Amino acid sequence: MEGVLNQLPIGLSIGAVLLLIALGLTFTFGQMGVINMAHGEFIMAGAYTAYLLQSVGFLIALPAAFGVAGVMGLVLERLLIRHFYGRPLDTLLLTWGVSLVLQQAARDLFGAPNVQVVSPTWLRGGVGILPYNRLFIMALAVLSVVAIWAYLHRTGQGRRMRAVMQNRRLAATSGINTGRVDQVTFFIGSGLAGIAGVALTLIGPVGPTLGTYYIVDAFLVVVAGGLGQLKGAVLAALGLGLLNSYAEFWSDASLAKVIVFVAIIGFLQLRPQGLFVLRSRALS
Amino acid sequence: MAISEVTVKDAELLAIDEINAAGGVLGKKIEPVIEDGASDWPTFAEKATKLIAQDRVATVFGGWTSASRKAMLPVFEKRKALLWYPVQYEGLESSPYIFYTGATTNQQIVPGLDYLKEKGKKKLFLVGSDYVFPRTANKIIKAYAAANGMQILGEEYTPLGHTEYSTLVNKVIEAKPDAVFNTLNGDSNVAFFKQLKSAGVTADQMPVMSVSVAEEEVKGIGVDNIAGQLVAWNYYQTTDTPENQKFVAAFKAKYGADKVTSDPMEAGYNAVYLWAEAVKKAGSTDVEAVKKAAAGVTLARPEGQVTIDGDNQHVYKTARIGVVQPDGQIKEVWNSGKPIKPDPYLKTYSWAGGLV
Amino acid sequence: MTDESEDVLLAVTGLEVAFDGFKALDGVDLSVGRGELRFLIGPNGAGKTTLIDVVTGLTRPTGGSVRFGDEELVGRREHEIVRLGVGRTFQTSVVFEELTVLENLDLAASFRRPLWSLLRRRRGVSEAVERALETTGLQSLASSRAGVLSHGQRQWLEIGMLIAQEPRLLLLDEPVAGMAQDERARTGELLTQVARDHTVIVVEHDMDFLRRYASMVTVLHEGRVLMEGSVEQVRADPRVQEIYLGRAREEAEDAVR
Amino acid sequence: MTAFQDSTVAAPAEPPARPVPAEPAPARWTRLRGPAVFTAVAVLMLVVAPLALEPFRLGLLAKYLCYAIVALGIGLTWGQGGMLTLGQGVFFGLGGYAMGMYLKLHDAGGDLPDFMVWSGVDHLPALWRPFGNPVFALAMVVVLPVAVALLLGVLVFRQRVRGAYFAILTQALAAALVILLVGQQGLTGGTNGLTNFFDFFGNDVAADGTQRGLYVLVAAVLGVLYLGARQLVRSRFGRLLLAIRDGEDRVRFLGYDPAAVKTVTFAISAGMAGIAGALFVPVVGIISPALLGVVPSLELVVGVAVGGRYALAGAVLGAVVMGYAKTYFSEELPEAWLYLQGALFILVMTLAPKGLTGLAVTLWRSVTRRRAAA
Repeated sequence: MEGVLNQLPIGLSIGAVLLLIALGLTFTFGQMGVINMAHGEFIMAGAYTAYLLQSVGFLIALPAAFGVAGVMGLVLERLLIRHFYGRPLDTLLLTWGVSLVLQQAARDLFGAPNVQVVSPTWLRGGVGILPYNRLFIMALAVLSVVAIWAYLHRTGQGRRMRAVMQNRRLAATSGINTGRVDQVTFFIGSGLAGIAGVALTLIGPVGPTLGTYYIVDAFLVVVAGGLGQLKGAVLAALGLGLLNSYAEFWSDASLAKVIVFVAIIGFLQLRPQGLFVLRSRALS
Repeated sequence: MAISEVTVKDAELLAIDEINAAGGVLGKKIEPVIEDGASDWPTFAEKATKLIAQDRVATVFGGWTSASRKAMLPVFEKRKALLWYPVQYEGLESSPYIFYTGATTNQQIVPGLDYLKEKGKKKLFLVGSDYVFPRTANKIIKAYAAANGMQILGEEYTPLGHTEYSTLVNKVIEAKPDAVFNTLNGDSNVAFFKQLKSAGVTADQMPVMSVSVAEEEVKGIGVDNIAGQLVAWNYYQTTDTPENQKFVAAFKAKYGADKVTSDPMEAGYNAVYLWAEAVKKAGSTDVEAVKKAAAGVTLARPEGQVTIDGDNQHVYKTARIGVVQPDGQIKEVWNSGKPIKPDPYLKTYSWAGGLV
Repeated sequence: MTDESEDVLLAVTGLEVAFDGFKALDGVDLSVGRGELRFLIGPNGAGKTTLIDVVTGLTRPTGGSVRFGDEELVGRREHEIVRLGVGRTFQTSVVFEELTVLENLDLAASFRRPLWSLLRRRRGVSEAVERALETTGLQSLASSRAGVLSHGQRQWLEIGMLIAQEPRLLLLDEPVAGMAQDERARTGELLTQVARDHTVIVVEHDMDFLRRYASMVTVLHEGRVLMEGSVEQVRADPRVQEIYLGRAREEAEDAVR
Repeated sequence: MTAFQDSTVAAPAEPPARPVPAEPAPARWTRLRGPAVFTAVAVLMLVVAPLALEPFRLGLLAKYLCYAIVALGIGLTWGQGGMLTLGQGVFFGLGGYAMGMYLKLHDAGGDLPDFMVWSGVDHLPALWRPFGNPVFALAMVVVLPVAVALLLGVLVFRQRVRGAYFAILTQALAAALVILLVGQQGLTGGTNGLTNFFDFFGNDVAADGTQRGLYVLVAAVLGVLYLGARQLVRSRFGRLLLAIRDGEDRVRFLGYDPAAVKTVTFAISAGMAGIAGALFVPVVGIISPALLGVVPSLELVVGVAVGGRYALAGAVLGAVVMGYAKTYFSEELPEAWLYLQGALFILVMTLAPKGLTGLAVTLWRSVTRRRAAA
């Protein structure tokens, strides 16, 4: 019985991980329609940043990883992706190529084996079934969501971002520099992947293939949540986290993955555009 | 090449260098041709075919997962060529064209269980990646447990590459076993040990016996996450033999002082020597002649004395249980005293009767 | 087709559409007789396009009904409505640029064929397609890709595709927006020609165009029908002048710009 | 919207049966070019290659041609229909397993297949029983993938799930199927898959003669399917598919249900992938989950992109080129392979979004134009 109850916080903490890895995608995918398969490798870059900075301090790694992954995203956007707007499926293949290159680069830079990232001592221990590091990840997820919300709704730059998200053409004609907004969006979206990477060092392996373990799940969260929808992403991540937690508890890890997939297909029958949709009258 | 396959290749190349430096075999130098199976089974089969049909090599050393071996097996059997497979595996196989230089189950799993039984661990929880080796290993473990008054409290599999272990750790904690028998593979071990450790489970209360975690993996898992846990192999970098001192020194000299040696590497290193010895004995690299000559070949190797069993082409090996140390090395705490005769079908174990 | 103006082809009653609380249509009643040429005008946001969207199944109404002959259209999918005989064009013309003019028309004419019969290669040109080519005057461009057409030619191709569909009711959404003067005249002729044997509803801003080609006009304002009547009646109505005509001129100028 | 052209191989504009003044008959050379090139390629593949290549290389080529059959289907769904499917491995796998199950049962000759023995299965599962019948198994090679594609297509396309959503769902499907296959070891052979086949309809699978015969079979099947696909593309259905790719919503207002057209196309491509999977099994000697997961499915799509997605011949060419490149580079420069593969996609997607065939057409044009100008 205790096990069943324990699955609730576990589900929420799985949801928090899903949310962190998917949050950035809701912007790059949701706002810009870019299917960034290299998002997983930005997570990896964040994790390696934590590895390199572990002597300096874990908390320092968070902003640093945000910066590193964000700049990588910015470079990717400037160099390649901006030539691909309006061709979302092409961005998928393009960024897959980028992700292969980044994986091999990590292998050459840090070696093929996983590297050791020692969790900070203040994250040892826990409350009930949830270790402090899980609570930390949940707090980080909440903080990221609040920060993003505040940014979108309380700053001029964020308002411009929302405007572009809702109607790019109209935003452009009202004098918003959409190219610039795209850069900022990509920087933030990729930076969030970096933060997720730091968090993942607490619970998983840190190696060149790190990103590949999370990328499909991240996209499923975005699909279920609806494009560019903060609240959609939050609810979808928590829902999938709980579903995963209980499905695995009552069956096994393999079956849980299949159940989650079937659930998403079923869910899309009810809501083909995900939980929340931006209404639009345009004939796409 | 995936992580560990590379280091096995390095160890095999070291053996080839050493043999060539000592004059080669039959007066000829060994010339290696390297192909990458890219952790992809059909590619293993393709590359094996290329080595045999196009490069016309004398023998092939390699293979990593069971699946890679199963994919290559028909290639070697149909083309009547030789494969030396250096990894511990799930047994239940004895191909006439494969020599198995890693442990079969009675040289690794069974001694691991003997050790747990000796330590009074009666209730076990089985955790493994979802593929052939863990499933077969766990079948054997269950049969062993049934015959030895041990109890299996749970058996869980996770997909390869799985990294979310909080639910599984919750199940383990709730079941309260005396020990966990771990057949997880690769990166999953990192996530499992990190999450087990942060859930507050220590090696003292609930030790984990792993059969796929060697020196190379310890660092990636994080020494503090796995220190004190048990592993079962036939060789550690710390194994105290003169041959091993030489091997470790030579390996570090060639590839760098920070490199570690591990069981699969040593088994690969041995394979080259065993083949060379058989070729010398046969006076030819002809496959059938080598096979015939290989039976009974005995060498002192880093892990101790090894002998090829002519019947099943496996190798007599000494089982060794170790504990992971805070410096990342593994300290032996128990060994079988003498090399164990390989028994891939567990025919000599009465409790294993219903298995095959 | 004979002109039977008493015979109602399209009957819209109490139609309501809300987008996130905003009422785009607020109880619209409208009936269009068989063979009629009806113009729909109104300032931006009056609900003209929304009305067409509801009739053609693109938008689901929150209330009301749309009867087409004996059939209820609300709740049907777009292609089903087309199969009942309702065709439409869009404000921004959408033709298939990768296909030739002929192929565009041929696709429009073939939707009644069962799917499997489409797997055969097209042999020759059907009568409906030939007629559409002729009506729109696009014969010389038949084997050109639609992507190379001018803006006006595209609109004509769209109208041609509509004709090739052989619908009972045509809905045209701003067919002359963005057109040059001579193209407008050509479109007007095309329109009168089409209206001769079809029932047509045209949404249009352009007053000049309206004056020249319209007979019956319905004015929409803030999601309701403000009035109906001839062009003269509408122009003379003070409410229309107040809410619409003043602004329409600016908008028309905008559109030309 | 940028314009594209069929490749040099894939067909000039169709000649109308009844001459319409507006549609001039193409020049004789243009009309004959397609068939001429096709015949030349067919002779090269069916006659020259089996004589010129040693058995090992011919076997590899047969493998690439299996991928080319899948690519043909991707060319239809993605190139012509705009549906990016990242899960073709699923259908490839279903076809492959159907064939593998038959071969396994046939080899076992009434006993249990080898992997069931070591997986602890003591009697043949009901699911396997009908696959002992070759007719049933061969039918399943096509029926299973088509059925799954129809089901998914109806569920997904009717709800107008498309574009990126569709791509991600098919990718997740591939991931889910792999997990399912791996988890049911007693039924599927787990990660190992099905391997170690001996007899292929009375022939020794490993014999050079059988392999040569299999190569010819694969090449012939590819040729037939190519012609079929080309016919499809040129039919009204093909035009409709193209129209859906460029304006699905608009097509609805032409009175067609795009969901039906897309589902049928998806099912056709699934059937092709199933056939490819079935041929792959005797050619390569294995079918395993590793062959149908996310990465191999993506690699196939990338091959199509490299060859040129808008032309069927481009898709086929791309699959062969990528297969060859993978073998070549993994033999010659294994360390650089991931860099090269990654760089290749980036370059192709950036500089030649229409792929090699698109590039060839552009070059051809500029050459002929220059000649005309001179």
